[in-house]
Amino acid sequence: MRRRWKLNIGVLTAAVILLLSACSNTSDPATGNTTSPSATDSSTVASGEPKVLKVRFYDDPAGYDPANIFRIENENIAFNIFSGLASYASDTGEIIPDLAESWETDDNMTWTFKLRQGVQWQKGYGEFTSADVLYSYNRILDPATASPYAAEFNNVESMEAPDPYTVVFKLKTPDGNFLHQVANYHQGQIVKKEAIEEFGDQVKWNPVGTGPFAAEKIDPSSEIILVRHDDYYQGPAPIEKIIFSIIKDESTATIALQNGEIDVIMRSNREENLDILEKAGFKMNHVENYAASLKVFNLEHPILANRKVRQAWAYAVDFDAIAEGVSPRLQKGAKSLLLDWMEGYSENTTQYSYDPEKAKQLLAEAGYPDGFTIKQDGTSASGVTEQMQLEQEYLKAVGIELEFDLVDTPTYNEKRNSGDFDVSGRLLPAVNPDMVLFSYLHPDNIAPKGLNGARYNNPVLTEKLESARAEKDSAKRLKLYEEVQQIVMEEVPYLPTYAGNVYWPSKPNIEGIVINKLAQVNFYGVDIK
Amino acid sequence: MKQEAVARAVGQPAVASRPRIQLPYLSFLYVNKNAKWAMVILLPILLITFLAPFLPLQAPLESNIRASLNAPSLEHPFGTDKLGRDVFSRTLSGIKVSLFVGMTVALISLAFGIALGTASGFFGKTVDRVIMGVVDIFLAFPSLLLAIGLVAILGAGTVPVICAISLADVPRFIRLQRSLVLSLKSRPFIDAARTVQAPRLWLMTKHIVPNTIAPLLVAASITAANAILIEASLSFLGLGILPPEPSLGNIIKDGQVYLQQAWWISTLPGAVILLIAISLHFLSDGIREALDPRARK
Amino acid sequence: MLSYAMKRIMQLIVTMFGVVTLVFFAIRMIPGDPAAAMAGDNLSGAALEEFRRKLGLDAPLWEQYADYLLSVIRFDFGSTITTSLPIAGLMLKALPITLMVAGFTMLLAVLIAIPLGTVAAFLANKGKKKLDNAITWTAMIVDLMPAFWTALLLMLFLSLNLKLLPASGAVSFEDPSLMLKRIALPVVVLAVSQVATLARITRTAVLEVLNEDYVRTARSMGMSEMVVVFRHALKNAMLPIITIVGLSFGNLLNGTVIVEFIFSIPGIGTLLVYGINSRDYPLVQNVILFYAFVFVAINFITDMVYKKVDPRVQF
Amino acid sequence: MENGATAGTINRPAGKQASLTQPLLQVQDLHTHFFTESGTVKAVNGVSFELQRGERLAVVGESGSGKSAMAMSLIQLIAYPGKLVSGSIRLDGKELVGLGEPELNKLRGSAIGTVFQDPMSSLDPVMRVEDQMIQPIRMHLKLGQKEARKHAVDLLTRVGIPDADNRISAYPFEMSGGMRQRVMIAMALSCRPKLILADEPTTALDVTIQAQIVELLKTMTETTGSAMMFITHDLGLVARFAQKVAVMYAGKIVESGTVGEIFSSPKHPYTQSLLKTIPSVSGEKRRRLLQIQGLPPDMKLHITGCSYKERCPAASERCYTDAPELMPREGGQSAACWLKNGLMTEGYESITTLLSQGEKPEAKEGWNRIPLNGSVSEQPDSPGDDNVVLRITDLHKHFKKASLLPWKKGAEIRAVGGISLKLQRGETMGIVGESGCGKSTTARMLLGLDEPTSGRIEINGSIQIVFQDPYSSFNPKMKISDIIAEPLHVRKIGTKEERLRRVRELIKKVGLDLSYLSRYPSQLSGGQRQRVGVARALALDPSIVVADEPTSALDVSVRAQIINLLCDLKEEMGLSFVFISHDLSTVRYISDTIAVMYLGEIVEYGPAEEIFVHPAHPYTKALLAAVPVPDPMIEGERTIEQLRGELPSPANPPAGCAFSSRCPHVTAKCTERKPPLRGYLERREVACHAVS
Repeated sequence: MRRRWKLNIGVLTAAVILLLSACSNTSDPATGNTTSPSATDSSTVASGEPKVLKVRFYDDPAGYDPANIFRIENENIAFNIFSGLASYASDTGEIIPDLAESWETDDNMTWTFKLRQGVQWQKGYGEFTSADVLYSYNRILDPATASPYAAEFNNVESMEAPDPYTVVFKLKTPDGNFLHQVANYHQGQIVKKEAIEEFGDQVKWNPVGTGPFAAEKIDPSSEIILVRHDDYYQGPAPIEKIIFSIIKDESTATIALQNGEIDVIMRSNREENLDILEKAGFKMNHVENYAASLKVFNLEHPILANRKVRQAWAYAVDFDAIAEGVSPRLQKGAKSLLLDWMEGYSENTTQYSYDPEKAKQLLAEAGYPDGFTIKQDGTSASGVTEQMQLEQEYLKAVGIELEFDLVDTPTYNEKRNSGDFDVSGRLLPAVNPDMVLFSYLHPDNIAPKGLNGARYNNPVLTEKLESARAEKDSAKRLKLYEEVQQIVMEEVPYLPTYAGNVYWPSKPNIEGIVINKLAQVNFYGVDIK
Repeated sequence: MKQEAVARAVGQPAVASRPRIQLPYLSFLYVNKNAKWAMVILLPILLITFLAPFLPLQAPLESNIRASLNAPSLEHPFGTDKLGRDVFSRTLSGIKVSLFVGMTVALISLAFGIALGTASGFFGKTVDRVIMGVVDIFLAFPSLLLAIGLVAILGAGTVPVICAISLADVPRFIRLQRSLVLSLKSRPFIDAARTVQAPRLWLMTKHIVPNTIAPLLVAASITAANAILIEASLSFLGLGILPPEPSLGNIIKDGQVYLQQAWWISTLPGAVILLIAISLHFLSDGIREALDPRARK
Repeated sequence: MLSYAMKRIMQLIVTMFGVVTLVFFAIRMIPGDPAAAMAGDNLSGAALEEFRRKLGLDAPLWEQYADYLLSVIRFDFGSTITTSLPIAGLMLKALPITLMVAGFTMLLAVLIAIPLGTVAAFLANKGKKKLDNAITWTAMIVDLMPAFWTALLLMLFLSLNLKLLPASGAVSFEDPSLMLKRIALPVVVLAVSQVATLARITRTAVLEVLNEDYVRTARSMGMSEMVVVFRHALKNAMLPIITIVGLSFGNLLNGTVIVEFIFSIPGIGTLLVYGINSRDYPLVQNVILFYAFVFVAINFITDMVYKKVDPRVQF
Repeated sequence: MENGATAGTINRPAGKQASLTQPLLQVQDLHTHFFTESGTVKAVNGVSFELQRGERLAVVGESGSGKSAMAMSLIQLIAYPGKLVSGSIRLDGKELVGLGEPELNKLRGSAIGTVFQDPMSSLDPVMRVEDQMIQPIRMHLKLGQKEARKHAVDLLTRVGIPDADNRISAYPFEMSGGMRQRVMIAMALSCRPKLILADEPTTALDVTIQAQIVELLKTMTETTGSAMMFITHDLGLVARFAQKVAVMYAGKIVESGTVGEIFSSPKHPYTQSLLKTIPSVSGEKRRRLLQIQGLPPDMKLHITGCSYKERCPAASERCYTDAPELMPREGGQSAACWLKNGLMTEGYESITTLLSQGEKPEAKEGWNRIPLNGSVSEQPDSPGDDNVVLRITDLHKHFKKASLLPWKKGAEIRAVGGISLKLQRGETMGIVGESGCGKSTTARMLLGLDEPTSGRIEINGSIQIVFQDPYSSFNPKMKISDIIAEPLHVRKIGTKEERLRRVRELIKKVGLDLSYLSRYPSQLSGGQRQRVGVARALALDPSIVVADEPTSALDVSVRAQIINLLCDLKEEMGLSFVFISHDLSTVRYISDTIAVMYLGEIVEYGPAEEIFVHPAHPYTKALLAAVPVPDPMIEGERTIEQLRGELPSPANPPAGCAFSSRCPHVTAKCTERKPPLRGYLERREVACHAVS
C-alpha cells in the first residue's frame, strides 16, 4: 500500500507538470486573443506621456561605425541614426533623395549631388555640409580605417566639393548603379569628423548622424536606446524614444510581446511563434522575398564539378514543398539568384521543378547511378534544421547521401570565405542586382577574395556581366542580366533554394512598420496609436 | 534499511549471525527495494527501446509533412513533430543515444577515476600532488563551462559530447576514488595483507579496488543520469548531439519551441528523461543501501 | 586560522596558474585561424595580416603566453576585439548582475530548502513516510528537470498565464524594484532546482544527525522536538550543508549561463556566450578565467566558513 | 501497583521500613518491539521489576539482550521503527505509558536523568557545554539564566571538573573522554532526578578513568539519594558498584537478586555459566574458561519455551514447550528457570567441567611443521640464545605532525620512547597500559607496518597478528577461504590444491566447520570471525603471534572461546604470543610475563603473577586497583586508591618521570630526573625512583 502511494506521487507530479504545460498551450491563444494585444504598455499610450517604442533586438550589438558595421540588426539601427546622400523608399525599395536633394549624371561617370541645406547634426554638431561627405568617404578609403567596404569606392576616381552644398564624383568606369554606393547603407552613411575624432576607438559606441533618431545609450549587453532627433530635416519623428531590448531567445521574445513587455519583435524567425502571434491577433508586419538563399557548390570538388550532378540535385529536392511544410510564412522556393522585385529578374531560364526520376537519370549519366556521399557545412548554432533534414531525405531518395559538417559560426564563415567546403550556403541581402550577380559570379570575387565561393569562372558570362554594368540603355542591360541568369541556371554553380520573408510582429496599435527589401525599418514612419 | 538503527538500539550486531545464502554481486537488484524500483522502471524502457525495430512504428527519421504536429494518438503515442515524424519512435531511438552517452561517460569516468584515483591515493607524495594538482585545475571550472569549452574546440556531435561531459566528471571520480583509497588504506585488512608483505599491486587489485567499486557505482549511476541531462543542456545551446540523429536532449530542445502548440513533443520525452534519471538515482540508492545498511534513502 | 588560510591561498594561486595556462592553450587549440575567424566576412589579404599583428597573434605562442601571463598578473585584461570595450569594465558591469541573480537564488533556495529538508528529515525520523516521500519525490523530480525546460514552463506559467513576472526588459540598478521584478523569473527558475538539490541534501544531513547520540541526549533531557531539530540537529547538519551550498554555487554558475541566455540577462554568462559566438578570444579567455576564479574563490570561502563555523577545527 | 506478588519483583533490602513507601519505579510486563522491514524484533519481551529509592540496580546481559532498549523504553525514547507496545511504567506511582510528549518531556531530564555510553558522541559537538546544560536546567527548575549557570557550574565542580566556571564555556571536543562523561553525569543530575539511567557509562573509557567515573556515580547517587539503573556487561563493575542485579537474556529478565546473592549463588543456568566465562579472580591459571555454546536466539522469531534452552546443558523437554516465568527463590532472589538451582541442581561443577573439556578441539593430529614446499624459512641470525624469538632493542617511534606552513616545523609526538624487550619461544608476553601508551604502535612496528624511528627488532622466524576487530581486518569482498589463504597466496607458497588443504587444516584447527570457507565475513558471528582471524595468522606458521586486543570487540561469552583457543594453540604449537590488552584479568590469565607501558615507555616488566600479586610501580598499582574484580566480597573490601587526573599528552610529556604528574608518591626527584628501567627482585624490572 505504502509503495503504491509512493508511485502515485511520482505519477501525480508528472501529471501536474504535463497539465501545466498543456494549460499554457491550449488556453493561451484563446485568452491571448482578447488580452495580450490590447494589454498595451501604459507608458506608450497615455496621453501626454512621451511615446516610447520597445523593440526586441535579437543579437548582441556590434557597434555602429558605418566604416565597419555589419549584420542586419546593427545596420537597421545605423539606418535610423545616419543618412546617406540617397536612401531607399521603405515600401518600394526605390532609390530616393536623402541628404542630396537631387543628382545628375550624363554618362554614369560624373555624378553631381546637390545637398540639402540646413540639415543639422545630432547632439549639436552643427550643420551638415559637403565637407562631411568628403570626410566620410575618404575615411572609408583610408587604409588606416581598415574598412571592409573600402572596395565599394574602388571605382571612384575623385571626389570634390565645389561649394558647401555640392559634391561631385568622378568614376573610373561608368556605373549605372553608383547611387547604391552612396545610399544610406554601410559606406554610404555620412559621419561627422569632429565626432569621429572625439571618440577615437570608441566611435562604434558613439554614433553621431543626421538621421531621425540619435543614440542615447548603448549597452552592448542589454539595450540600445535611441531618442528622437528633434532637428531632423524632415521634422521630428512621432516617437520620442525607441528602446531596443536584447532578447536572444525566440520563445522569450514571443512571450514578451504577448505580455506587452515589448511592442515589436524585430525579426521573428520561427514559424511556430508567428503562428501563435497571428492567432493571438498581433499585427504581422512583413516583407516578402527580401533575399534568396543559395546552395554553393564547390566546383573544384570531383563530383560536384559535373554539371549533371548539380542539376540532379536541383531536380531531386522539392524546395517549394519543404518551404510550404516547414515555414510557409517565412520562405518559399526561389527561382533565381535575383528576386522577383529586382530589376532584371527573369524566370525565362531553366527551371528545376521536382523530378526525382530525372535526377536519378542525370546522376546515372554523370556516372553515379548509385549516388554518392557528400558533406554540407552548417553552423552548430542553428544545428541541423528541419528543412535541412528534409533536404537530406529528398536527396537520399535519389541516392545522394548528404552529411552535415556542423561547426561553430566563425569557423563556418571562415571555411565558406576561404572556399574550403563541398557544399555550403549563402544569403546576400542586397537591393542591387548588379552587386548580387557580380559578387557571386565574377572571377575577381573568387574565394577567398570574394563571395564567389563556387569558384565559378565562365568568360562568356563574365563578359556579359561587365558589359551590363557599363550599359546605359536599361533595356539592353536587362537583357544582359536575363542572359546571365539563363547561363547560371543551366550551369547551377549556385542553386537558389528559398526566398526569405521577414516578419516584425507588433502590437496592433503600432503603425507604419514597413520593412524594406534590406529587411530594415525606418522608424521615422512608425507611430503608436 | 532500518537494520542498523535497530541494531544500535538493541545493541545487536547489524549483521545476521545465521548463515545466509551469499548472492552474487548484482544480488541487490532483486533484494533491495530501491534497486527493484530502478529495475521496474528501467527494464520496460530498455525492452521497448531495443524492441523498437520490431514494433510497427514509423521510422524515427521518416517524415510526413501532412501529419505535422499531430496530438498523441494510438498511431502516434507521443504525437508527431513539425515534420510529422513519430515522436515515440524518435524518443525510443533517442533513449538509445542518451543511454549510450550516459553509460559511456560513466564508464570513462570509472576507468580514469579508478586508475588515477587509486594511483594518487595509494602512492601519495609526488604522484598524488601532480594528479591532484591537475584535478584541481579542472575542478576550478563549473562543469557545464568545461563541456561548452571542449565542444567549442572539438565541435558538436556524439563523441565530443561524451568527451566533454567526461572531462568534467573524471576529476570528480579521481577525487572520490582517492578519498576512498585513502580511507581504505588505513583499514586493518590492508594492514593484515601488509603483514604478509603483499606487494602493492596485490593490495591495489585485491583489496582496494574491489572495495571501492560499490561506492564508485553509486557515483557512476548518478553520473550517467547527469550526463544525460547535461547532454540535453548542451543540445539546448546547440552544442549537443546533432539532429537528425535524435537524442532525448535534442528532441526536447526541438520540441521546446512548440510548447505552446504541441506540448507533447517536448514533454513526453522529457518525462522519459526524468524516468531514466530517477531510476538511475534509485539504482544508486540501491547500491548504496546494499553497501551500507545505515544509509537511508 | 591565518596560516591555514595562507596555505589555502597558496594552493589557490597554483591552481589559478594552471587554469590560466590551460585556458590559454585550450583556446588556441580551437581549429581555424583566430584572426580570420574574428575578422569574419570582411577582411582579407593584407588587412587580415594587419589585424593579426594588431592582436599580437603573429608572435610565437610562448611569447603570447608570456605576454598573457604578465597581463593577468597586472590585472590588465585588455579590450575585446569585436567591440574594443575594456574587458575589465564589461566584466565589472556584468558581475553584479550575475552575482545578484546567483545570490538571490541561493538565498531563496536556502530559505526554502533548509526548512523543507529539515521537515522531511524530521518526518522520516518519526516514521511518517508518506509526507516525507511526497517531499523527497517532488524534490527529486524537480531536481532532474533540465533548466532550460523548467525555464520555459515557468515562463509560460508565471509570465504568460499569471502575468506575475516579466520575461524580458532592462536590467538596471537604477530602478531596484523593477530590477527585482526582472530578475525574479530567472531566480525562480534557478532556485527551483537548487531548492530540490539542497532540500534533499539537508534531509539526508539532518536525518543523519537525528540519529546521533547527542540528539538522544538532548531528548533525554526533556528538550522539545523543536529544540532538538532546530538547535541541535540543524546546527550540526549545517556543516555538510555549508559545503554543499558552496559546491552548488558551481552548479549555479552553470545554470546562470543558460538562464541568462534565455532571459537575456546581461551577466557574465551572456558575455561568455557572446565571446564564444564572436570568437573574441581575449574576452572568452578572461571570462572563463574569471569564472574559474569565482568558483575557486567560493570554494575557498566555503572552506573558510566551514572551518570557522565548526568549533572542532582548530589551527 | 502495590501487589508485590508480581513475578520478578526485586525485594526491598530487608530491615528498612520500606513497606510504607511505594517503590520509586514499577515496571510491569514491558514490551518494546522494533518493526523492521524484515520482521518484528521483540527487543524487550515482557520485563517486570521494581526499583526502590536510592537503590543501585545493575542490568547485565550480552549485546542484543535488550537491556538498552529496556532502559530507553523507560523514558520512551525509542528510535523509529521501535515502539513501546505494551506494559506499564510507574514512577512514584504515576503511569508513564500513554503520556503525551510534552508531559514526558517534563519528566525526562528532571525526574529521570540519563547517562549514555559514549561520552565522545553524546554531547553536541558544536555547542558549548553551558548551552547544553543550562537550557534544561532553566526549563525544569524554572531558573533564570544566571542562576541556571551558577547551578551548572556548581554541578560541574561537584563532578570533579576543575575550574568549572571557565570550563563550562568549552566545547566538548576541548575535553577528554573522562571529562565529557563527568559533564554527562552533571547534566543527568542537574535537575535533581529521582532516577538515573546509566547505559554502559564507562565502557568507552580507559580503566583508570572508569574507576574514577564509577566512584563518582556512586558518591553522587549516595549524596543526592537518586536511584540508579546501571546497564553493563562488565561483571566486575557490577560487583563493585551495584546493590541489586538483574540479568537479561533475549528481552527478558532471567534472574534478579542482590549482588551478593547473584555472585555467590546464581540460580539461572545463564548467570551461572556467565560467571564461569571470566578468568577467575584468584588468578588461577590453566583452568579452561567456560564457553557458552551457541548464539542468542534471533529476536525476530517467535520463541516457544525457554529462550535459553538451546544453550543450556540442563535443558529438558519442558524447556522446549513452556517458558519459565521469573519465580522467587530463597532470599530476595528470583530466576526464570524450571530447575530450582539451575545447573547446580545437577551438580554444577561436573557440568561445567564437562563443558569446558568437551569444547577442546579434537584436532590433535599435531601440527605440520613443514607442510608445504617453499615454506617460510626466515631464520635471521639470532645472536646469543637460540630460544629468544623476539628481541627489541631501544625501539623508538616518533610521529611528526605536519605543519600547515611548509617553513614551520611540526610538533613531534613520541609514541614509543625507547623500549627493549625479549620474548622466549613459547612465552606469552602481555603488554598493558591505557590507550595512548604506545602498545599498539609497538605492535605495528613489530609487524613491519610502521617503520621504527630508531632501534632494532630482531625476529627469529616470522610474526603474524590477530587484530582487535576481526570484521574490519577482513576484506569484506573476499571469501573466508581466500582470506585464510591470502598469506600463502601472496608468498606464492604451494599449489592451489596444497593451499586449499592447508586452509582446511587451519579452519579445523580453530574449531570451525569446513562449510564456513565459502562464506563471506559478514555472514559470520563475531567469535567465528575472530577464529578465522587466528587461522589467518597461523597460515604462515609464524613463531610469534601478536594479538592486539583480540577480545575487546567480543561479548563476554565469546571472549572465553577465543581465550581458550589461544591458550590451546600456545600449548600445542609452542607459539610465542605478544598479547596486547587493557583487560587486565585476561592478560593475567594468558600471559607469562607482563610489560606495563606508560607514555611510550615500559615502567614495569616481569612475570605476570608476581606483578599482579605484588605490583611495584605506582602506576601498575593504580592500574590494578582500578580494575574491578567480579566478586562483590573482594570489591567490598578493597580500598581503591584512585589515580589522579588523566594521561598527559604524548606530544608534551611531563619532565622527569612520565608518571610524575599523576603519581601519588611524587617527589622532587621524580620531576627532575627520569628513572631508568632497573632490575628489581629476581626477574623483574621497574622504572621508579622509589623502588629499589
